[in-house]
Amino acid sequence: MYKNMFIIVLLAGLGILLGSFLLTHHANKALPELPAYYADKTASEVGAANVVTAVIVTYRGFDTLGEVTILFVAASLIAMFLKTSKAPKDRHPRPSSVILSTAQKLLFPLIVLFGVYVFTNGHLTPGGGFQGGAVIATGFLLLLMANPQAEFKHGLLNFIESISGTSYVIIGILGAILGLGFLDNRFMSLGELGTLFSAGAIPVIYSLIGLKVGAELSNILHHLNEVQNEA
Amino acid sequence: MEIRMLIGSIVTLIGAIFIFLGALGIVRMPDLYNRLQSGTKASTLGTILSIAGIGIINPAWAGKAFIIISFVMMTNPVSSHTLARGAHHLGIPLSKKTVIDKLKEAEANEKKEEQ
Amino acid sequence: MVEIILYIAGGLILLGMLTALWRFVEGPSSADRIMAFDAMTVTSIALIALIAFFNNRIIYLDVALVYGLLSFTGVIVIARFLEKGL
Amino acid sequence: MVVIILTIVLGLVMISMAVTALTAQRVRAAVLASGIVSLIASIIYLLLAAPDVAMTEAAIGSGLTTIIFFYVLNKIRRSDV
Repeated sequence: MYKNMFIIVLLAGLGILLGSFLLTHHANKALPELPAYYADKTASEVGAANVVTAVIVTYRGFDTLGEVTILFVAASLIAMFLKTSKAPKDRHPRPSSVILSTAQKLLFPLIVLFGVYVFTNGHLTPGGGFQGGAVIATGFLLLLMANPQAEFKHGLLNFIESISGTSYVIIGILGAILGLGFLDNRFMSLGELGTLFSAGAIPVIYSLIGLKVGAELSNILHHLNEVQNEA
Repeated sequence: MEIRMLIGSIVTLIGAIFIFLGALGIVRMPDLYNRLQSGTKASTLGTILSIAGIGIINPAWAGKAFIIISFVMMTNPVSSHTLARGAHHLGIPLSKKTVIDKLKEAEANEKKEEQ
Repeated sequence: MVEIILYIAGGLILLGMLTALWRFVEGPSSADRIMAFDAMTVTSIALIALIAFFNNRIIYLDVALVYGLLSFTGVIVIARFLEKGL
Repeated sequence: MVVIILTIVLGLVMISMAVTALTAQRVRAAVLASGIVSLIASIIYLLLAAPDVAMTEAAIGSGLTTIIFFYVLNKIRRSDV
């Protein structure tokens, strides 16, 4: 009883607070100080047409490094936990139909190509490394759907993942040595605003992140696929 | 100029009507397989026409619109085929008015050949 | 004139999405729900294209591109889950 | 005005789908409902002029999360799945 009364009073108070906020709120059209700085200076300082990409990769580059590390730790933990369980190898999933396997042959290169487009054009259009990596992983998922017992080359995936992760950090250190600070993109030429080869090191960094995320997510999907039991 | 934009908007409107009719079919049809029929065919055609209309209105967007159309045409039939096959294997009943079930016959034939 | 026709089209598309949602809530089996989900995703591609037109930004079409290429894998996974082929 | 109406309709659908995801009897229906929440969230992000976030939501929230959920559901195969 008292608990319900408490909840009702709490909700009413919250409603009055939010309602008074909504009634007295006036939209402020002018940008605050920090977003105004980003909107004005991105094109001249970093050379990227997409402001969000410039913020993610350059101004807040350290944050992105942390995100990549989190994903790496998650992938490693999943691999560790799923490797220890002795899964029965002789499972018999229902084979896929002819239409699905034909469509997989047709669509797999297209999906991987689209993923590459997403992460190489990250500084021009929406998208970037994480989205492109997820698209590539979806392509590998389609491969697993058409043939559930397909085997990826784990060595190759791990190689791509570790090489791209290491090069990402090396490029960051190069920025610290040749440019102004860690993950600075201006040690390569900025180029012309709006073209593919512009914005210094941003396309390179985003390509590396895309390859790393794609390899990690594909590895996770393959590990999940390996431990499926026969129902 | 004006004529082209008018044509494009009418194409988009036809596509939207197809989408709405497809959604109506999803609600009204008697069993799952008929619903899949209307839900996939009509929705795919409606989406294709809508995006083609946008591409006609804005010729600079025609390239990207064409890519989206080709993707939708390639992917959507595959997913609905797989869903229909899975539902048939799951044993979801057909409506009482259905007269022919080729997939059942084919599976029975396969079983006979295995034995 | 053109904008009025496109507003009507957008309203019809939104109505179609809501109608498909009714099947999602009602749907007797899981396959019905998945089909409604698929129809809503495909319909949302058209809605995204209209939003891109009204905002006059071509880059919004990239989101529609992602939906056009990726929405079907989810449906395939769930269908394979239903037919025990995962 | 149109944007406000569209946002309100989509937001109501989103809230009702979130409640469905919480109260659904079977886990599959809950996962699919959360997929619809992601789908509508991405449209609303697009209405708020944030295509980057919308793309992330489309690729990860609506695509990969649902897929990984179903892989795990296939692994457990309890009775109420």
